[in-house]
Amino acid sequence: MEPVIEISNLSFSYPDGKQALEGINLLVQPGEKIALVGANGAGKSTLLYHLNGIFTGSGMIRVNQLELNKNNLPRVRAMVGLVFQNPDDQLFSPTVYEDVAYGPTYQGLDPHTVREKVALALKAVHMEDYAQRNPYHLSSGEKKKIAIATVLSMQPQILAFDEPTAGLDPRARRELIDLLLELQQTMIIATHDMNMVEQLTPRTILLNHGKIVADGPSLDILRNDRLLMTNGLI
Amino acid sequence: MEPVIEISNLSFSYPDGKQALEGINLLVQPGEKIALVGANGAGKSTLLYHLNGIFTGSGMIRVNQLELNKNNLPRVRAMVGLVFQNPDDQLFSPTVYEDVAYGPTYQGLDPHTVREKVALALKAVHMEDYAQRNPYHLSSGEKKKIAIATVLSMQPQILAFDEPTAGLDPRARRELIDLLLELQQTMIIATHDMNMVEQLTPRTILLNHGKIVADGPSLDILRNDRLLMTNGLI
Amino acid sequence: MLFSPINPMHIPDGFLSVLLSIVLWVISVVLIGIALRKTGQTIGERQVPLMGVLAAAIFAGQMLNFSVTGGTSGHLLGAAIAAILLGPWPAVLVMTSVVAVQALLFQDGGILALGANLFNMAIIGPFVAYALFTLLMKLFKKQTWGLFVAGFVAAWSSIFIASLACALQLALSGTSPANIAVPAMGAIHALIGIGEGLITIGALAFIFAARKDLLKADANKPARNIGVVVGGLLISLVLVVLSPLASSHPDGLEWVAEKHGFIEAAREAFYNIVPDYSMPGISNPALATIVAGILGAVIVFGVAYGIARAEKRPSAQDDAQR
Amino acid sequence: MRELYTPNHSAVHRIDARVKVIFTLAFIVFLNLTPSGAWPAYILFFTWMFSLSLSSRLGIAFVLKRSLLALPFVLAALPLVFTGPAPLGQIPVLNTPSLTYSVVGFYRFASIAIKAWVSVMAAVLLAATTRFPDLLTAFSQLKVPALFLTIIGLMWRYLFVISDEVTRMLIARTSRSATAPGSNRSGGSLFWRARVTGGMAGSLFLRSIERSDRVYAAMLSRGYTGQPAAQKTTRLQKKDLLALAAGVILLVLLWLLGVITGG
Ligand SMILES: Nc1ncnc2c1ncn2[C@@H]1O[C@H](COP(=O)(O)OP(=O)(O)OP(=O)(O)O)[C@@H](O)[C@H]1O
Ligand SMILES: Nc1ncnc2c1ncn2[C@@H]1O[C@H](COP(=O)(O)OP(=O)(O)OP(=O)(O)O)[C@@H](O)[C@H]1O
Ligand SMILES: [Mg+2]
Ligand SMILES: [Mg+2]
Repeated sequence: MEPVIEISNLSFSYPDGKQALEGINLLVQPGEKIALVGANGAGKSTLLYHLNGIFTGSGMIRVNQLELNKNNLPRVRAMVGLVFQNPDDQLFSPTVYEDVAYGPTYQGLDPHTVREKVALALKAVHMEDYAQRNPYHLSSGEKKKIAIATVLSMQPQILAFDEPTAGLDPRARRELIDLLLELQQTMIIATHDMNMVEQLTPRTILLNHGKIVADGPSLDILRNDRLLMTNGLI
Repeated sequence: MEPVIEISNLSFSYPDGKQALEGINLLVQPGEKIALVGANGAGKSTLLYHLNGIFTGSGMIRVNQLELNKNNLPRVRAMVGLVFQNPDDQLFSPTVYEDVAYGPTYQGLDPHTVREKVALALKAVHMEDYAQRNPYHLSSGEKKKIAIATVLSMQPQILAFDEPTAGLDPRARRELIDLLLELQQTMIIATHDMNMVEQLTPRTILLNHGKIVADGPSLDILRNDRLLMTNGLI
Repeated sequence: MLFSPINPMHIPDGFLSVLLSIVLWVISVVLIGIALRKTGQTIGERQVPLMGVLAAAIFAGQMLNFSVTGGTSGHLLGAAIAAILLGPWPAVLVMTSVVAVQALLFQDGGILALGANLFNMAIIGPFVAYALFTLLMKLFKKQTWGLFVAGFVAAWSSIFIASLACALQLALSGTSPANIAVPAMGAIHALIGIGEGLITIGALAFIFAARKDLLKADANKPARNIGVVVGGLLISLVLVVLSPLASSHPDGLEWVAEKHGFIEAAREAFYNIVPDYSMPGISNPALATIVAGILGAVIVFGVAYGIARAEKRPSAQDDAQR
Repeated sequence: MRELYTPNHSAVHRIDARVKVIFTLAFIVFLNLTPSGAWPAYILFFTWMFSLSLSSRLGIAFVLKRSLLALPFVLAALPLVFTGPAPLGQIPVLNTPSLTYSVVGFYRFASIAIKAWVSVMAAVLLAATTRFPDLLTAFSQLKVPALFLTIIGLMWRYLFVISDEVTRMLIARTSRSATAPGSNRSGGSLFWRARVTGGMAGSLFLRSIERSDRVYAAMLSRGYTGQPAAQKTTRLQKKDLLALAAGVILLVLLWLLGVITGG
């Protein structure tokens, strides 16, 4: 099978000169669930942002054989759905419905199809009753689910999550993991939650100072104390 | 020994009518380390805010035999140091030094004493070298430590933490727990981090909808699956 | 406290004559329209979330206060800091959003009076602040303390000048005699302005320590906004001159206006629209005169702005100096 | 900080937002055009707004209380009572000289206060019965530029998030504002307090600026191009138009009544 994501030799520096990614190489097969771990500041979020072209470093990124460049951007964005760490950054519409409908509406779909997609997405996260609520007045777990729905409604083939469990209470966390286990899409999850990694993602990528220092089965990496130690994780 | 904190029959409703605490009774002995757990919205933060009189509900609170009322407020605040979940809410000065010096300066101490207290507080969190740094540019673990220093510089007998480990990477979390284990003060910690509870706080208080539903040895409560289940924790 | 403690400059409905309200609505809409166009052209869509979020921050930042004495406290209104951080035109949009939402959702200021409130707080505020800040920064060149002096002056003036405009509008509408409104509003806001100035210094100090680049970014292109600088200075000048005149010598103004044949036309035009004309404290002609004065100021400003736009190519040297 | 909108299923809530916006504006304009001292007209204006408030089921106490917001500003008009023209009245104060006041001035003052009060009632009713998103849609259909509405929409969305942040900052500051044991002095200098508050404002702005970067990224990743997405425009229904026209005609009549009876 062809890889859904292909990254070769990706490097990126922020405008202030801070080098955040250095020589990243990565192949992702369809349907894989991958964890992205590393200490604070390792470059996890920066890497996720590259997957749908919010940042563009040097090197090459291909999503579904489509090389990421200016022309392809809108199409690539439709394939990669990014869920931010803080749902408040992602929910910017006055109602839950409008937020979930934002992506499909921008895709230029007709109102009827938009409505259908929103309904499906809300159903996937068990939040059908929240359509007319104000995203602000929800609890943090609920917000997280809506943020996921905003991305699901675009039916991307690839889901990218930035620390999805941070700040949830144990049950909300449990429910979220169950939801992610159910979903069939390819998934890349940046996280500090090692228990989730064990349960959810068979493969782990370990970042340190913008470089990939390990890439393999999660259980192997999580049991390699020396590796974790030298990379600021224990 | 006399209890350092004595709460009897405390109830509190937010201005919009939402009842957040109901009939809370609590005795805390000097030097105890206590976890405050419960689902999102259970009332943990609200209870912490009562300890140094930011909110005042009905019922009685005594800190070091001093009943909490308008007249005693400034003195009680000097005894109870509150550390917020998000250190960004707490760090608002251009340098770490000034931030740690806020409490002592507000108390009207002379500059020499202020300097001493700041030095001691920074030493306690192993951040002596950071005095002239801008708190805005620190990593989240570092910020957390500075936030604790801002409270330690007031030399409170009681420390109250709101979700101290949320959002830290595993090592930063580890270091923070070690620091808290070192400190001798009485501690009340609101958290969702059950592993930390096991390691750090011998006693746990479980809240649900503003009421205390369990109060006892942490290990007993954490192993009581039915209790955790009915209170939205698993 | 004499006025609403949150923001004593938000005029509710009922206090301004309908004519004046409409005139100020028109002026505000035109200027905001210019701001929309300029912002759309020059800064790009990245600025849209920035302006929205910053508007929310300024609104919420008005909750920040510090105790002065006995229950009174200083607040931040934010026009100056917005103008310093974003430049004048985006600041106009940000402050417009703030003032409009305050009126629409929180009834802080009227709906018919919104034109006036926008003019005072969303246009005069940023313009005056930006003009003075730019000038003083030029003056102090690279001194760090210059940043803080300029910030203080800009913040204080944005409050003070806007309050003069507010007082004159009340006087023009016959709601409050000029000889009481102007000194009262002026004095109160001279004090409030100090609080604004001090907080602005604190905010600048923090931003200077953390993200110097944000303060540099805008200073690079002041020349493009020379119209705003001229306009802001003119507004300040006109209001500072007009206010004492209006409060002590309404007759003097009348004389000026009569000389220019303004008064008869104005009198006829206003007679039928201004609901009640019998204004205690100010005789009829004086009203018309002051309206004429304001209109004059606006026209002067318009001309100045037009000129500034016409010759908007600044010397490259000017740019390099910053 | 809480929004005013109160969900209810009253007739007033259901009216098209555009109709409500236009009507509210017209109501306030005509009310303010009414000359001073036109008491009968004022009573009718008030009654009208009062009954609308009743039928909105917001609770009349809520509307009345909320509408007193404009009250403090009334002080600005108070001098009219004493500086107005003759005829002058006298209020005996303890002993002579008694307080003189102008009757005309007093009427004007009372008129301003009433207009302000009823206008705020109208504004409260609009805000409390219309969801803010609907209000925004109405404005966009009334041709307010989309760029501007996007900014306001984002602002409204983040207002509550950020005001919570501010609240927490204030709480954090309060909790560290203590008095040393055995001391009575506290508070630091005025200048220092202002500076600390400024630091809070600065950090608030920085956090907001950086947040806006993330919001922008989120918008981009869902297809934002800088152009507003196509808006659905529904035409006003006939009965809405009729109701609006009838309302405005009534307002004109009321205003004429005011012109006849007023000073
Ligand atoms: N806007 C920016 N400008 C400059 N440097 C940045 C910016 N954003 C992030 N960085 C830097 O780039 C590096 C990688 O940041 P990134 O946010 O990708 O880390 P992360 O792995 O997601 O960390 P965390 O676990 O804290 O979320 C860090 O050193 C950070 O300081
Ligand atoms: N300012 C407020 N106004 C009204 N209700 C509030 C306010 N703050 C909190 N509440 C409500 O009070 C209840 C208790 O809130 P609190 O913040 O104490 O919960 P918590 O246990 O700290 O939750 P979390 O784990 O999410 O931090 C919740 O139902 C919440 O919605
Ligand atoms: Mg990250
Ligand atoms: Mg909490």
